[in-house]
Amino acid sequence: MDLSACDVLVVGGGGAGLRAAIAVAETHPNLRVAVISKVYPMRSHTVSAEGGAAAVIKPGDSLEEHAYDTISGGDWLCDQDAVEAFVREAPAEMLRLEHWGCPWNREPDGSIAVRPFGGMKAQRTWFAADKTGFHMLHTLFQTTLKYDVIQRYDEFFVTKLLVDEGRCQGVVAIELGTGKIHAITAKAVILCTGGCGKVFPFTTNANIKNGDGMALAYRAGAPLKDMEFVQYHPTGLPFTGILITEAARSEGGWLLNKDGYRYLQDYDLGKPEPRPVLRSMELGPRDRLSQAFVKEQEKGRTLEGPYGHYVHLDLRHLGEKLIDKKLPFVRELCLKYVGIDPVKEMIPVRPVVHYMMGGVSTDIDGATPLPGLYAAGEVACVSINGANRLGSNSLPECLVFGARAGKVAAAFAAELKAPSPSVLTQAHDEERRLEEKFRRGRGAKERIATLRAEMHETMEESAGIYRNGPALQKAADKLRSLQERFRHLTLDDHSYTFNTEQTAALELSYMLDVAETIVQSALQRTESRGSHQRTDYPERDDKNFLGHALAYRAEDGPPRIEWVPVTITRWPPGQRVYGR
Amino acid sequence: MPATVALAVARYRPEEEPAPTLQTYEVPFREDWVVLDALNYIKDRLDGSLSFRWSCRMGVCGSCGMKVNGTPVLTCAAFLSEHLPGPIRVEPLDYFPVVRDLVVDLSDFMRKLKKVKPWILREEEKPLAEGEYRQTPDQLDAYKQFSMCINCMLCYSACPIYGLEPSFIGPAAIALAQRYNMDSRDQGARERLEILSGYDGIWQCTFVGECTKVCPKNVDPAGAIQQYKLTSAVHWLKTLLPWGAR
Amino acid sequence: MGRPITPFLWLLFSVGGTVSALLFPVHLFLTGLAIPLGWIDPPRYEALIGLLRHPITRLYLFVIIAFPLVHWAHRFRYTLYDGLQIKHLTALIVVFCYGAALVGSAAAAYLLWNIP
Amino acid sequence: MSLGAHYTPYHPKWYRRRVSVWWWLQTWSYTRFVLRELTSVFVALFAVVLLWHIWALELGPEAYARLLVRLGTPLFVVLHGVAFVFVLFHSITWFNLAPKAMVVRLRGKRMPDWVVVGSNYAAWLVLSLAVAVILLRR
Repeated sequence: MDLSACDVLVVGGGGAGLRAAIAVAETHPNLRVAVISKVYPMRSHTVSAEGGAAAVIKPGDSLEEHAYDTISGGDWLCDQDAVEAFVREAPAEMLRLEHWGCPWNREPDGSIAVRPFGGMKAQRTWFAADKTGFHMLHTLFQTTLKYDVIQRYDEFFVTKLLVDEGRCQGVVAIELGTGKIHAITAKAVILCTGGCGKVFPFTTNANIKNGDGMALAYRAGAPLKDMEFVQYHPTGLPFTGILITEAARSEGGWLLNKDGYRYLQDYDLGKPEPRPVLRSMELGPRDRLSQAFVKEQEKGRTLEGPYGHYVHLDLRHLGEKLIDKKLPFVRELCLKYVGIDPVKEMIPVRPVVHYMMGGVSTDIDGATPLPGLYAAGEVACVSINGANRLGSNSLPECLVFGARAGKVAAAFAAELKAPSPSVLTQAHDEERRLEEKFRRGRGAKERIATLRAEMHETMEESAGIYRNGPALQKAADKLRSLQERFRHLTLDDHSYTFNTEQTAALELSYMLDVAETIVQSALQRTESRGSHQRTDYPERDDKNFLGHALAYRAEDGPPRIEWVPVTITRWPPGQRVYGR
Repeated sequence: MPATVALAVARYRPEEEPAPTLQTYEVPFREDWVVLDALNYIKDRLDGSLSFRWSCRMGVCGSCGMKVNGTPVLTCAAFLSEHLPGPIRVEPLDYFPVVRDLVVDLSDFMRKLKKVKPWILREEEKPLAEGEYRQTPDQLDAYKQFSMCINCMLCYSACPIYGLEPSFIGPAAIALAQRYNMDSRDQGARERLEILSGYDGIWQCTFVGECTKVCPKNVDPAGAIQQYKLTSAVHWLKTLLPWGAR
Repeated sequence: MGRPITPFLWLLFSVGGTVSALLFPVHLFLTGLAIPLGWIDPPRYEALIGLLRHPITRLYLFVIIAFPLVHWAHRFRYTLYDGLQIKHLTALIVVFCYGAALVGSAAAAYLLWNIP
Repeated sequence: MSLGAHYTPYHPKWYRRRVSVWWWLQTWSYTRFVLRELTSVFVALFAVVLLWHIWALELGPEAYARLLVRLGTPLFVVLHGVAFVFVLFHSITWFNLAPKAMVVRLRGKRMPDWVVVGSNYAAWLVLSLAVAVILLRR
């Protein structure tokens, strides 16, 4: 086993992780900061974000409005102090990225251009064509290269958090290239590992999004918050699940059912106008649009293809010039993957799992209840997204809370002495566990692909856009049995060098843990709110459920759920109104 | 359309064998499958020990570059139907050391990327309070193309010069340096000149042009390098003048 | 091999490449193919020598001989490096290529200077 | 790591393939590249031929007549034919690649590639005509 040490260890090299690392390097240049990631940072899933990043910058807009849009969009489950901090700090963070070189789209006079986005009452979404996440990630990554103090562990897979004396003191990780086990001690650990879309079969998420950080924290005793809130993006390509950005609608795209009818007008989302109207119709929030699709499907008004039901996203009236200027990636993706030119044809789309509102519970500074452990980005639940995130809020969330977590973790690390020696014993135990599980464990019979497929089926059937008690209970039982069967996993690959079957197995075990928290939280929230719709409890119930579900790992059996109230500062719960 | 298609996949198990071999797998043929889907089918159903990198499956993360029938491509964007009848040969990218099966080592590129200083260099930072640097759409357009690089390494794998002269900084890194040189917010062109115009820089390039041809994002690194040669030559001429740049 | 003059050599290479691309096909076609094959009559000696005595013609000829020779030297040098993988013979190759170009250019200058 | 070395756990044993001396025959695009580079040989040869022309002209009318006879022999016709093909290849590749090497901007907008390529070909045509007219003037 290899031993190394740093002061602040950032797990994950996406938007939040890199921003956190820079925050540490800038505020505490004397600290040793390291970024450990199972992929090279520029492969992180931030790269796939398309539409944009919201921050108030234009005259006529206000922080209050951004906060209100976010809170009402989140169906009043957002912690309002966190939202206020978020909207306040987002503009400076976005500007900082501009100063670092992010190629934001511009107005003719050279100032930042913004576009409308779903659920937002004002135009405040900054964008770099329709590859915003890609440009943000590469800008951040290339900027980190100038800080010599930021050390990187590329292609290191974290298997465990080291916790001793009640605080997090580092990680155990596998160096993928060699299979060597490393114990990396740290005075503070920041989880920035992204979400867990791969728990579901049909998702926009990349293969790497397996809820690693969520499971690591959960196993270390930190709770996962609001895991029942899974965002379906209304427009994904059938089969591949490739995301067609919301910007396609914000630029004026229409959603049409099989009769060519803009069906959203039937779902209390406003009247169809030829030009896009803010907070109306196609610019409604994602949860409502995805739910409308299911209702439309029940009415038999969707189209049917080899990969299930779909509707049409019509961009033809936007014209080639606008599409090439503002949505070039949409055109590229459609041409490449479905052989359709959106300039001339309608795009087949259907709702697809996109984002986790829930995650590792943190306070407004990214600190988890476990001392020394921080989290930021999709892995975390601060929570600013409540029961439904608004499009273009997640990228600035990575920046704002990445920076906050970085600064606070650095300050925390600066005051601490070296880690306790007993963590090494833990690290050795972990090494032994991995060795036993993956090198010797022959003779078992369960395959990764089988278990994963069954988990996918279970999640899609029970924890989709609409849920009900019996299906969720059945899913909870099924996940229990999958956990049991995971013990009998067999691998074809017992080698050390770049063993991707081993990482797939570890990822599956993470996903099973996370899936259980999703199902258990969904089971216990007997109301409907935002993206969590219970057919057996169709109404929002502020009396009993204006609170966050915290899922704790139980020694044996399903996760234990506890409740904490939502923080309300200025916006008492109200009705979500769109298009009126 | 055939019911199945054969994939001849390069295997290299460093713990067992001295050199790579080809292993053939029969996978179902599906019209909308890309080569990566077939590899995943193999990994899930036929042979869990096959190793390769992949992530986004939408051509933007840059993980899944491999050689398919001899040409470097993103396997998530290479349809099986484009490579019929098979067997489809899938190999790791050329000119990089092979770690295992289809996985190559990228540390050389990561070092080179840092060398060209791909970040905004300025004599003086503008305070955040003063807002954004103004940049007109035309100024954005001047470097936008070079900013589209996803670091997929296809260009290195297509560049015989990189194969022959591994110290060559190479297409992607030079294009990224040029991305910052051309950015109206940047003032670091002089600082980057040293490395770009140095022994391992642009002058190694003989304009084979293959890097641009295989680039999945139309970055045109070959163009970036040629344009930079002109910049560097003009700079050289200026240094001859007594009042010129030094 | 000192790198500093590479940009200069590349400039000469580029000028030579452009000059030869623009002008060699027509010269070669006329004097090497069309005239020898009798498609057109050869120009008379007096006309040519008259043309040759003009200083602009002499300058023109020098340009279309010297620059293309350097163009060759520069390009061929890299072809030898890469095609035959003989970079270890750098010094020899450099002397041979640029040396030959230099000799050719000097010969051109001498002949053009001494036109009767 | 050398080929066939024994594997030691936790240590990488990378496989590096040597670039073959015949790499430029492996794909047509590499071969075409090498052919493009070899056009320079014919460019140089023709520069030498031009020198020969000048020399013959300086020596006098007889030498010029001998030169014309020599150029008419099958060997020289064939040589010139081959050289012509290569020189044409050089011109075409040179013009077509020009817009990559040189970005022409007009009022901040990048000129499309075909404009740059087109003006190259136009210049080629004009210059060729001019040369032909001057050279063949009676």
